[in-house]
Amino acid sequence: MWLTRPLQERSTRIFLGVLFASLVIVSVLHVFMPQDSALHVSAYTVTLLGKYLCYALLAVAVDLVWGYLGILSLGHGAFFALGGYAMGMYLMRQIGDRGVYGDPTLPDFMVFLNWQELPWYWLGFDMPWFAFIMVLLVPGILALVFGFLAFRSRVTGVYLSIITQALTFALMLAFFRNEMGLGGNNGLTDFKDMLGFDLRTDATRLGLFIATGVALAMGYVICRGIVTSKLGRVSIACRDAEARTRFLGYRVERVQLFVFVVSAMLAGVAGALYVPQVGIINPSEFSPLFSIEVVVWVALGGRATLYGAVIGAILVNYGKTVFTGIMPDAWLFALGGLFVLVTVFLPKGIAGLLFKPKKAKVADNTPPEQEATA
Amino acid sequence: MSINKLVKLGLCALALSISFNSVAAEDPIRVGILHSLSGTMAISESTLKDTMLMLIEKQNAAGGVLGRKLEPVVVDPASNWPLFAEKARELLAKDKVDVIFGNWTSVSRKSVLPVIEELNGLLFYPVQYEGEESSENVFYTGAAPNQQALPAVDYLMNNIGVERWVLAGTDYVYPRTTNKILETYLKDKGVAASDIMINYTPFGHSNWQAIVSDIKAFGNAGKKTAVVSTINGDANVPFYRELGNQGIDAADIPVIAFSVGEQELSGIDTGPLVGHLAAWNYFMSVDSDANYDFIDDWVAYSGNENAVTNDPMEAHYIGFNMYIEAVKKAGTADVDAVKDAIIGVSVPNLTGGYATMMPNHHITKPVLIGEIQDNGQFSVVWETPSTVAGDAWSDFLPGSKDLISDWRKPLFCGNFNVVSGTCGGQAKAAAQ
Amino acid sequence: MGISRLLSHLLCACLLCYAGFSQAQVEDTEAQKLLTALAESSFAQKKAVVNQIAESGDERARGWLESFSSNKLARVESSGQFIIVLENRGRDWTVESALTGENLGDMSRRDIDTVRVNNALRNEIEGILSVIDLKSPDEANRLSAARALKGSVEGTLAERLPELIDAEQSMSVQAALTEALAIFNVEEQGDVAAVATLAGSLNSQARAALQQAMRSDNAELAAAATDAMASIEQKLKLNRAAETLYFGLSLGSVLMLAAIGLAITFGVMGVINMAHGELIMLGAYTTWGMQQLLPGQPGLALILSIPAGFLVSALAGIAIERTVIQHLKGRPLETLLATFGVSLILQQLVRTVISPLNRTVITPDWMSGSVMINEALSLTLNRLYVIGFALVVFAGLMLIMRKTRLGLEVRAVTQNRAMARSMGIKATRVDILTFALGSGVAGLAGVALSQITNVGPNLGQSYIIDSFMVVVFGGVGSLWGTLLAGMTLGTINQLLEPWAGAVLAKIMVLVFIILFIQKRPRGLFPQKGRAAEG
Amino acid sequence: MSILQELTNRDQVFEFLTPAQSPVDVRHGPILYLEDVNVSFDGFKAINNLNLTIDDGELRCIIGPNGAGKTTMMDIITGKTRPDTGSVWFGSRHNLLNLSEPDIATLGIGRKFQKPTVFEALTVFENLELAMAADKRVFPTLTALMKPEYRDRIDEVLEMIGLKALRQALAGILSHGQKQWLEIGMLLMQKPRLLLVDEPVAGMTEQEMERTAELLTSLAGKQSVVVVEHDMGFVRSIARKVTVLHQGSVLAEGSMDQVSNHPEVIKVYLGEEA
Repeated sequence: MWLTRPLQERSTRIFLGVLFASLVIVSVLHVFMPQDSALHVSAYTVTLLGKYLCYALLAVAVDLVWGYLGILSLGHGAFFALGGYAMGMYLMRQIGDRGVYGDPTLPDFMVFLNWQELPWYWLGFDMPWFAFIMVLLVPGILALVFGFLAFRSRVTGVYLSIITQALTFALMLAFFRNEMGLGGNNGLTDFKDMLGFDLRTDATRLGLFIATGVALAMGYVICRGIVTSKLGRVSIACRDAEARTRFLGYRVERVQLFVFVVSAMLAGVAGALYVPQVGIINPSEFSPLFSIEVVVWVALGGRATLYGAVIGAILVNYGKTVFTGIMPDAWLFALGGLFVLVTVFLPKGIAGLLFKPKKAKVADNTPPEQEATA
Repeated sequence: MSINKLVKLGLCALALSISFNSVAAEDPIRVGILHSLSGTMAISESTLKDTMLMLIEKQNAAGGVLGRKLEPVVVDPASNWPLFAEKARELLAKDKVDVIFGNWTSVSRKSVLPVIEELNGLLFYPVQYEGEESSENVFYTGAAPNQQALPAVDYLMNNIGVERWVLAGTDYVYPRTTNKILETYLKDKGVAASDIMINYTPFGHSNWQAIVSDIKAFGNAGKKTAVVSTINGDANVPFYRELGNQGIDAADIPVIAFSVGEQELSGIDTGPLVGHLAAWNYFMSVDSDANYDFIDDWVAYSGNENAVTNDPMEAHYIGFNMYIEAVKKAGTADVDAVKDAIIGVSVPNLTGGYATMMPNHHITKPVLIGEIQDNGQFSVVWETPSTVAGDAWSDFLPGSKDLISDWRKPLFCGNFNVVSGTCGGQAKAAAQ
Repeated sequence: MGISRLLSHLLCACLLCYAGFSQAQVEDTEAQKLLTALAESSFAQKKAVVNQIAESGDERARGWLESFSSNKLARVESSGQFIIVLENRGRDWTVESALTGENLGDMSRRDIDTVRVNNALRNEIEGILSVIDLKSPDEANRLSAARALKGSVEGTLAERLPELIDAEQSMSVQAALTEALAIFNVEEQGDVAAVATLAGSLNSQARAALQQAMRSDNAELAAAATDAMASIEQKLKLNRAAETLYFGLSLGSVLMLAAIGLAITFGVMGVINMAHGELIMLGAYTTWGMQQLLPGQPGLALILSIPAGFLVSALAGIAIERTVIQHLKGRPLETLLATFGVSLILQQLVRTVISPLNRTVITPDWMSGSVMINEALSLTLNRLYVIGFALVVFAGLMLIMRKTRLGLEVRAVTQNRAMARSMGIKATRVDILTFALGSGVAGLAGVALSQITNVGPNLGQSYIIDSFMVVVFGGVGSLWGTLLAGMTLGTINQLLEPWAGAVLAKIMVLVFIILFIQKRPRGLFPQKGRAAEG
Repeated sequence: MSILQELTNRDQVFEFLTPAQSPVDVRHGPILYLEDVNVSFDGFKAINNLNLTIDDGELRCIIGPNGAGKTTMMDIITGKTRPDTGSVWFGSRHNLLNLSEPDIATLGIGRKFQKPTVFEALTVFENLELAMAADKRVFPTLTALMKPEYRDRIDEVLEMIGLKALRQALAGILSHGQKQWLEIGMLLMQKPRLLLVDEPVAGMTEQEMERTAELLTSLAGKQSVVVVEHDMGFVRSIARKVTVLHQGSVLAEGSMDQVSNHPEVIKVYLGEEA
């Protein structure tokens, strides 16, 4: 079975091991260490780590399409944000009459811009199951439609990158409009609770953190599963010699579409977990710059090695947290410099430092039964 | 296996390094400064950071407060709204600051609000805003709509005789709300719907040709017309340029702006703009010694002979002094004590009067109307006879006309509904 | 307006002034009294005082009124002496005495009370001065004065207008005055004959007058006014259409200008230069720098900054090419990431080195304002220049590409790098030059944009995406494509804007591009070559 | 398509049945049939009223000077290029002009490019695995498992193309000749009814050529093979029937000897050499 195959791989086992280990460590340090102890992990840190893990999942999704399919999507921020909005809408409905105006159905921003009733697309979002399905469907369907058009007409390379950018840019403008009924520039915020848990308690935070960790693990395994399956090898084939793959009888556009949609859904999940932890979702998540940044995380960690994406995402964002604190005026230099140096001098990223690239490739792409000989 | 080690190390390092420096120094009063130093908002916010540093320096030179020095903690939320929330949490949870001065945009305020309330911090918010908010932990030293928009419209109506109105704004919550309020207000004053034109544009909109020519056409209907502009930041330069070039002159169609101050003007060639208006609670050109001293300090601090001051800077000036007074009054920097102490505190503002903190956490301000001059300054042409108290909930929005806010015991409610006599959602939320 | 009341005095007074006579000196105590009144009375009363000053016939009156209306008339707090402020920037102002005109050097702002003025008074003064100007020997003055009179004529003036009209030599001034009179007649007298004069006039006051006439109970007048309006509406529609087209073209030329540099680097070298926007920004800042170097001559500075902007950006481009891009040969997508990093650095560099604030770039007089085709249609000068500039730049690039050795080599490299190499073309050299060229053009775009929008650290960001859209829509590496794409997108945008609103229009354009790319994945003018392989 | 797979599995068992059973209807003899095909690239006529018939199981060599339209012809057959006019039939049932590249490939037309293209990031084994005839839709591919019989099949081909030792090497590191072989191997894995082989021996040593010759001739009969080649020696060694293309249309056709004595051909070739 393609999903269980990765579990027999060494790299995956190590990855999952490290991930769950750190989940446990953090939780323990958070719960059992006394507040004043140097080893205590504060709720602030837990949320921070949770955020990193969301980004990591997003990065994995991007690496899946860029690393293994050769599609450089500059629009994955859009799928991330859509997932986030779906979750955000659920959380808004959960506020109920605890908004400042005490209106049982309408969110605050609708009340003071005097909307009369809830727009149709808000219906159903008071039911968690519906919202959670939407978290997958909305980005999935967008990716399906967009991908179908793009891949069918064989838009590739730079062109694809740029129209994905156009896509997310258009969405950003659209969501900025207050007529959209999604909070405009302010977006959705001031969430109270989720599935009955108060979002402002540390316990909930820890829970979300762990949930994110698990989601990341699952996302990673799914991607690994695809990558190590024959389909994974086909997508590499599409990446390197599209025409050849066609002459072998594969429908390249369908392969691309499938992987693209899966990736979009993963991004959506990442967004959905991101929102309750940072407490706000607004159109700036659609900003093309964000999407590009995500790609850079992947490049930094190492393209076409999924764990590389995770490392990249965590390192860059950790760096951001530190630098914006200690050198506010200069951190953009650091970030920009990092991007340049990595792409120019470190094409294989950090993962490339860890392994000799060739070995990494073989290890990545051989089906398990050749593992021994690899 | 090497990833194994690396990642483990990485994660531990991360966990530790964050938790280690979360040991806060006790002695000085720590003042968090939460203004974007990079990204799109840096334009406006970075000067506010410097203003705060200047004020703190001055206060320390004067011996601090309660014998304790003040220690600024600067972070950069980089014009990224979720990052604002994260940084606010960092300031309160990690750096253990006693008070935060910060934010500019509404969205950034909305994003930090839950954090401030959860961790029971203090936030002084220095920018004119849309109102419709009152938090136990936030003090609004900028203007509420009734301290800027409404008097401005009155001025145009009564002193200029404007009958036809263009409400042009950037498409976000502040202009939306302000324009909603103005629309109702104007209609109450008997302005016909056909005499009101509302237009929204995206952030940083640069192609104003069509809109300006529409305004021109709208203004050519024979009635005296004015533009009430809630256009934000970067979009203003091309807007005014276009106005100038299409020959819309303040004499025919005056534009009154709520978001254009000295600082914005410093980036515009004001030649063609002479006579256009702005409504603020402070202008650099105000003729008062307090103001002249403040300008001298600012010029000295920034080392730039032509450095300009503006309304949000005054707001910080007032907010900071109020905080100091409150701390003195309470005899401690403890948040709850300061929160109670600060209500009713009065400090001098820069326009020669006094600002008082109201029970709804808004302050009293004079409203000034200024005309743009060719030297990038405003000359005050009108001001309210006395100061106006900020109104958290507008009387011109159906949702909020019955709401009042009073953070004194026993009422202690941010949105008390005078009709139903109940305290709205916030208290329930707090009760949860 | 008090115009009428004054008119007689004024006309003779000015006749005298212009004739060069100096009239009986008014005692300065008199002047002091007037000015004090001006300084101390409320805005309402000031109006009267202004008129007194005008009537006083004092030859300094004009100077006073002008400096008063431009906020330059002030009083020394301590001595109560009246002064005219010559330079009012900074904390110390240079002033001269209002009465004697002697220069009093610098004075601290603290000691100066400016005499407050507002728009109403400005109007008043403008009116008064314009009446004076009706007698000015300079035709331009008379014309503007006459135009200003439209809709602000009053009884007494109306009586005198006919003789003024006869006395007037210039046709245009005459026409303007006649129209002004006609407006008055229609509004006040309900004079049907006058309606004929207004028929076809595009002046807004005239329209207002006619609309009022249409509502009048005098059937004949109403009828006449109605057909007059009808003809006007027709004209207006046409003008409106022409205007929209102009807007479209000017937006288009801006887009084209911003994108065409990209079309070169992107098309020829397949480099996705995310720092392109920042190169534009550098061009704009160069303009600002130039104006700082040449204070007082914004025009000259602007012209000089055309070559300067090109150079600066071109050099920056070369630096980028040498340090970053040359290491990324044949990895177009990686160049995107690296140059993105570069753009971040450049932005922050400008923020820290220059300032996070926008910089003022002055528009020279010959570029500000607009050319009036007719009273309903006037083309803004700055954009007119930008359109022209864009076309010149385009033509220039065309020449370089078609007629020069470099162009030949560039095209050769685009078609087939290896082949070009083997024919002894130094591909690297070509790369450097091409990138420098593209960057330089970006710099030119910056110079132009400095006349339209903000000069600030975010300037680049706001154009980079549009630029990419234009290039992709036009077909990578095809200059004609870029030109056409820019213009098309610009016009579409402007056509949509009136009924869709600015935001929706932009969104629609983006969606349109996305769909278009599905139909023609290689853009309007597809091109074979490295970039085309993506 | 699963039917096809079943059939292709079946014809592994009794090969003599395949012609009758195959979906490709070759009862009327020809397996490939081009009629009055015209293609022009902005003005230049690459293919000019080309008529060509390949019989089932035939081994056909196509020669012709550069620009004769050999590669373009292959592009048309495999669906890469659409002709302006004319008709192209695979057997007497399938009109190739209505089919996409993957369809044509799955119908049983395999193609080897002039410049050998293999998946360099994948191992030799994986290259063959991907080429293997199987259900090539997305989900079956995702869940596909490496069955022993597949591996045997792959090993068998590896044996044929003499890359057994390199099965785990990345295709990227193979020599030019080896890549040619690998690509031919991939063709074999596809089990096509018709192989289009573009310059198979370019950059091969003498003995490599011989082996290629053997391989191709051994294929003929079971499958139809069309070889485009410049190397006259090689053509002579395998050719039964030769077609000479010139300026996009057939100049001459027949046995090597007939063709090489054909005056036109001599003019075209020798005329150039002289």
